[in-house]
Amino acid sequence: MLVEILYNEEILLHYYKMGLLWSLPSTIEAGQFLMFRVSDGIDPFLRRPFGIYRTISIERGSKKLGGVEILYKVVGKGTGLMAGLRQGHKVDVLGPLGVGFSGFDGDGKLIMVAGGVGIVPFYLLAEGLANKDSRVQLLFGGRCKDDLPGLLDFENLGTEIKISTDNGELGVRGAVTELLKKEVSDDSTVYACGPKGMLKEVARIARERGVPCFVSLDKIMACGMGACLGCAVKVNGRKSRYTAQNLSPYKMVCKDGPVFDAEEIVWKEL
Amino acid sequence: MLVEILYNEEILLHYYKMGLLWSLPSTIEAGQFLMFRVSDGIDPFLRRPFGIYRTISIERGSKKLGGVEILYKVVGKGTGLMAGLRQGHKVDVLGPLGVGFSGFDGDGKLIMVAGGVGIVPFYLLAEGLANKDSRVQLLFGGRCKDDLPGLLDFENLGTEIKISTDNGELGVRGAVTELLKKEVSDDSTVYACGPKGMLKEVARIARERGVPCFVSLDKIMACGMGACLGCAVKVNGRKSRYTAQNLSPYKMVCKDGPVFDAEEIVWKEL
Amino acid sequence: MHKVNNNISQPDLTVNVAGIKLKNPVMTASGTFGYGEEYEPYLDLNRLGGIIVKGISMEPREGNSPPRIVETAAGMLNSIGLQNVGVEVFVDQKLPFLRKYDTAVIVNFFGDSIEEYCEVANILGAVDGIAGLEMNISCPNKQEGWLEFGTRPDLTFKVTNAVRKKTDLPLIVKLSPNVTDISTIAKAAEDGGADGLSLINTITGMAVNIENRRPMLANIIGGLSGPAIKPVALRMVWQVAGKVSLPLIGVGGIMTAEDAIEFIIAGASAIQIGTANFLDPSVSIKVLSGVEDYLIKNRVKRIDSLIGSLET
Amino acid sequence: MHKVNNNISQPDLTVNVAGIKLKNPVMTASGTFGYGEEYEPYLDLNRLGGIIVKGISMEPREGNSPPRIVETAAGMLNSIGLQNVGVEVFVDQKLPFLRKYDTAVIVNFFGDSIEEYCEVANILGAVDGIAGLEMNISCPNKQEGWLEFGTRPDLTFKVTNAVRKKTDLPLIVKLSPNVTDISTIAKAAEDGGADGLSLINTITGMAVNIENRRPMLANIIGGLSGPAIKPVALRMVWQVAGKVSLPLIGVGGIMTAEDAIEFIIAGASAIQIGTANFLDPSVSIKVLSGVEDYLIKNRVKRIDSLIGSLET
Ligand SMILES: Cc1cc2nc3c(=O)[nH]c(=O)nc-3n(C[C@H](O)[C@H](O)[C@H](O)COP(=O)(O)OP(=O)(O)OC[C@H]3O[C@@H](n4cnc5c(N)ncnc54)[C@H](O)[C@@H]3O)c2cc1C
Ligand SMILES: Cc1cc2nc3c(=O)[nH]c(=O)nc-3n(C[C@H](O)[C@H](O)[C@H](O)COP(=O)(O)OP(=O)(O)OC[C@H]3O[C@@H](n4cnc5c(N)ncnc54)[C@H](O)[C@@H]3O)c2cc1C
Ligand SMILES: Cc1cc2nc3c(=O)[nH]c(=O)nc-3n(C[C@H](O)[C@H](O)[C@H](O)COP(=O)(O)O)c2cc1C
Ligand SMILES: Cc1cc2nc3c(=O)[nH]c(=O)nc-3n(C[C@H](O)[C@H](O)[C@H](O)COP(=O)(O)O)c2cc1C
Ligand code: FES
Ligand code: FES
Repeated sequence: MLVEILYNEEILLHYYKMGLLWSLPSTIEAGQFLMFRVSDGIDPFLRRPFGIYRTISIERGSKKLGGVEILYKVVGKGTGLMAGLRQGHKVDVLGPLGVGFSGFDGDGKLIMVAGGVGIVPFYLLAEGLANKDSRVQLLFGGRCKDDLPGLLDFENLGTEIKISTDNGELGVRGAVTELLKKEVSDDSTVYACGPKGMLKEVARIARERGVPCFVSLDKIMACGMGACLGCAVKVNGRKSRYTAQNLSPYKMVCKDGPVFDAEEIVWKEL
Repeated sequence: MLVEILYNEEILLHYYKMGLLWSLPSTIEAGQFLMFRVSDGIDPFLRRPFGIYRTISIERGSKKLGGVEILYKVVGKGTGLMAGLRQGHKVDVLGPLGVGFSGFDGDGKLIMVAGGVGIVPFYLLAEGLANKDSRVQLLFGGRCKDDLPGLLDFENLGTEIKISTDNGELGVRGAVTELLKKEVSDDSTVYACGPKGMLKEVARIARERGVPCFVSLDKIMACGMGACLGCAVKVNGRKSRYTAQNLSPYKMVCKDGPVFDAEEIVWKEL
Repeated sequence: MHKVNNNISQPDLTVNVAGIKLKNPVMTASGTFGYGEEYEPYLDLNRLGGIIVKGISMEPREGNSPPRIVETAAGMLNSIGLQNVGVEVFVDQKLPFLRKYDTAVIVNFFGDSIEEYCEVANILGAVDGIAGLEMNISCPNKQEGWLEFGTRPDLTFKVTNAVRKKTDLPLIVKLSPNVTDISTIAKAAEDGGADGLSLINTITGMAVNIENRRPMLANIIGGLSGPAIKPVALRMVWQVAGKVSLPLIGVGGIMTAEDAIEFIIAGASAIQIGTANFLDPSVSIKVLSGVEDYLIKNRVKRIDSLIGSLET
Repeated sequence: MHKVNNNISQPDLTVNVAGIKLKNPVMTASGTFGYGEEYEPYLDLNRLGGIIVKGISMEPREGNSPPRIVETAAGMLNSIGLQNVGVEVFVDQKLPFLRKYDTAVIVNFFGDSIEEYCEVANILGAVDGIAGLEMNISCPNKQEGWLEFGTRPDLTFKVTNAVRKKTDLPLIVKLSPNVTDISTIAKAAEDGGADGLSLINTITGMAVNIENRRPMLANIIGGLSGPAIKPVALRMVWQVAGKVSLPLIGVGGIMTAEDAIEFIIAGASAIQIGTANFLDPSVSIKVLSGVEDYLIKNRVKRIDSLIGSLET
């Protein structure tokens, strides 16, 4: 699907927000993603997955049009090219894809743990819960204060936020998982997105405390729709012999995820 | 060599002029070319050769800087990408490369025969001869009046120009080679650049009339400097056994050319 | 057969490949199009000449440990490890969806012994809604020290010949490109009783993570696919076209109609689109209409007359 | 040997390949760097670990009819057809230029019979300024129905063994990737007396012009090079590293320092840069400094310790 770039701005060093003129169904789940074709040609070759940060709406003439905002970090060739794209340019996107966060039923406290660009799936969620009377808390960790993209957006929503930075520039010094240890209580549900090491530790803490935990995983993807079987992640409790229910020891991050129940993941093989 | 794009403008449908901030030696020959890397990545893969249309000079602050102008036609992926490049962008070029036109010694009449974008090597030449008292004539053929890029530049130089178009929109209707048949005289030297069919016919006419003829050839190139032996063209009068003078039945368009004495080329194998 | 609409005659795109009549030569390649259902939202499956499903074995297979894919220049490496649901689940749960479409369903299958190949072929032969079988012989043979069947003419002959006796379905053998002499293998498949040949499967390759000095794929080695391998696939189609009289199906790096036409001119009766589906899920339909445009522009009335028309 | 400058220790880049001491592992590949002189304006040839010249035969060769090259996805096909000036002109006119540099000159050579290989090696062995020979065995053998030497272990052994007896120069055999089992060929070269192996040469491929339905190359088939083939080259280096004890030189699709390091980790003692020279004539120097940066960043003191360090 070809959609127009509405804006593409650097919000922090290496972090960008891109607006796309693209109306998505309102049923979109926090944690779903799109597959972005970064080049018209074949270099780089594969599409790149990006979470949907939020939906936006713009006016064009008398019309009100729907849009999508993504928030991305420049880490390599593909994101580097994305950063150079300009307003008005058309880009090829597929989505929304995958299964988002859904384990929190409104009871107790929802703790969202984000590491750096792992903040992305949480905006839609925080927005959806902002005017409900659920208890929602964002624990946001970064290397430094410039590694906390979108922070202002959450402040504007009125989300309760606790921050940690590796260098102590903002919030407490240390890992965001240290915050989690303090904040987690027996009625918590934990959602997490961020680097692998962080997710592992979050899952460990949640297991230790016996609270539900859901994580959004990052795997290299080719198709994004469960066809290539490339983005496999090993899951527990599945026999190596498939049954008629078609169980396999692997699930696909693109189709069965990217959000999984932390208990399901075989963490040592991730 | 990374050089800055000064401008990149469509001058006619599919035809562009690009200015590059690049000081070349003043010894540059008409017909020499540069190798342009159209993409920072590898798609398309090879560099593309373009003739040097003219040198320009620009002022930046108090400095006078040298530049080069190329004139190109969008025919495929590489030139399509070039058309999208903007002022200020840096591009990677190599050159000047090859051997240009040099057979005309000032005696008699120089006839330059150009087909479409084949006009490129002739501007430097016409410019260099403009204030001398050599007799110079440009025969310029195109499919239609919009297929005569740079025509105005030559008019400004005061070059004597005769035009032909396939559809008769401008000048005489028909092939530029028909013009040549009329204009060529015993004291002519013929220079030609354009499609293969045109060059063959030009060479045939020149041979028939017994006048010197030099042509600029177009071959797919990889290295542009005589190293890959990819742009070979079969030449006459060379034994298949090399001699100590290192003669080969092939010459390289990039290094021995792109301009060749028409008599040297084995036309039926071109 | 030729429909004529107001002077413009629609070219005849039908091809007959290995006894399977396809409404057009554009198919999707095994392992890159799931079981069809994954792509259903993105294109009208009815327009495809054929769908070749992910390789099926007797028993379900787990596949390899991740990471299983890595991007390369103009391509990718995969070591999926032939993960699949097994023939039983395929027939019960995947085939019914595909039967709804008027598109040839070709089932790609494999085994790690001749017996397993035969068993799967035998089961599939008794099932409705399958137009043909594509036998993947790029598979290690446990009886021969895990050497791939498709790398040796004798093993290729043996497995083809054995499977031939077990099924009346059109049998297409899919060749491995990782061989010195593709024609000899092709000939062995022909002698073994194949009705057609698909070529090529992926080329074996590798990538290294220089940060941790480990292979990018858990399996170390994977299969290279995408535009990177197109020249090799095309060369093999052309080489084999000159040596066997079987219909050929070209696959390897096809991204555009132009690519597809190159294969047809070189000798392929039909083509498959693999990795390109990942970049654009509806690419197969675009390739199809591009092929049609080419035929119209070049006044080719029947695609048949383009097959193997290379002038050398 | 280790120079220490103000706490920052420069890594030791020297490698010993096949008895040739190189000041660094970055060389330029045969056929892509002419005879060195073409690139002299673009880089300091003294900085290169080695220069491998265009393949030389006994007699001069015309090469194939044009067109000889065509662009492909992430690569190119060439069918230069081994055009070269012949050993006599090479020694008289090309070598003197190269002798001026303090860079190992390795002469790539070939023949269409074992006798021709031996003759060329014999002549080159008596000449000053040559650090070693690289024997291209991707060459058709007129005594064996124009089958390529490098596609059969027996022919590989024979030609290596025969040439071995004719020269005391370090002998590197350059393998063809167009084979089922690269290790067996590598072993044959080792048994024949090679001092080292270069891998890989180009992969055979093809392209078709769909406008005139003719091959893009007059020779129909050409050799694929460039980033497209890197995964295949890397895989072969790794496979061979496990099977022979000879030093390996990796070549195929190297464009960057990262690519070069992948090859070294996979088992290459040195690398060659081929097609990348066409995109950037000074790429070899950039690769070299990138390798140096990597070593410094990763605190690797000697590049030797990186060779074959892949953890599997
Ligand atoms: C479900 C999902 C959602 C994501 N959401 C976001 C987001 O909202 N914002 C954001 O900045 N990043 C997000 N990412 C990560 C993002 O996809 C990568 O950073 C991006 O693909 C890197 O591309 P590159 O070409 O710049 O980097 P490269 O130089 O190609 O690689 C850098 C790293 O990116 C990863 N990567 C490369 N290609 C792919 C691919 N095809 N699929 C997955 N990972 C790849 C590799 O692991 C590699 O280590 C998400 C990833 C997944 C799987
Ligand atoms: C010495 C020389 C000077 C030239 N000067 C000019 C000029 O001043 N202005 C101008 O518009 N064009 C010039 N050309 C032609 C120009 O190089 C091609 O039009 C351009 O390379 C096409 O690139 P593309 O990617 O747009 O087209 P593609 O789609 O890649 O190909 C279109 C055609 O361009 C040719 N081509 C593609 N790649 C190369 C290559 N690496 N080397 C040579 N030809 C190639 C092919 O023959 C092909 O048929 C010159 C060519 C040569 C050899
Ligand atoms: C992710 C992936 C999975 C594949 N799985 C199979 C398979 O199960 N059976 C098979 O015969 N080929 C399989 N292939 C090979 C493709 O069908 C095709 O032959 C190959 O990818 C070359 O075509 P392409 O370049 O168009 O992708 C697979 C390829 C990919 C990329
Ligand atoms: C134009 C060209 C000419 C070549 N000539 C030779 C040659 O004469 N001898 C040889 O052994 N290899 C030759 N090669 C192969 C290269 O040396 C190298 O093995 C191959 O191109 C793969 O490396 P690359 O991908 O870095 O180019 C040639 C390659 C190219 C592109
Ligand atoms: S990316 Fe293809 S199955 Fe997930
Ligand atoms: S382009 Fe390489 S020799 Fe001319």
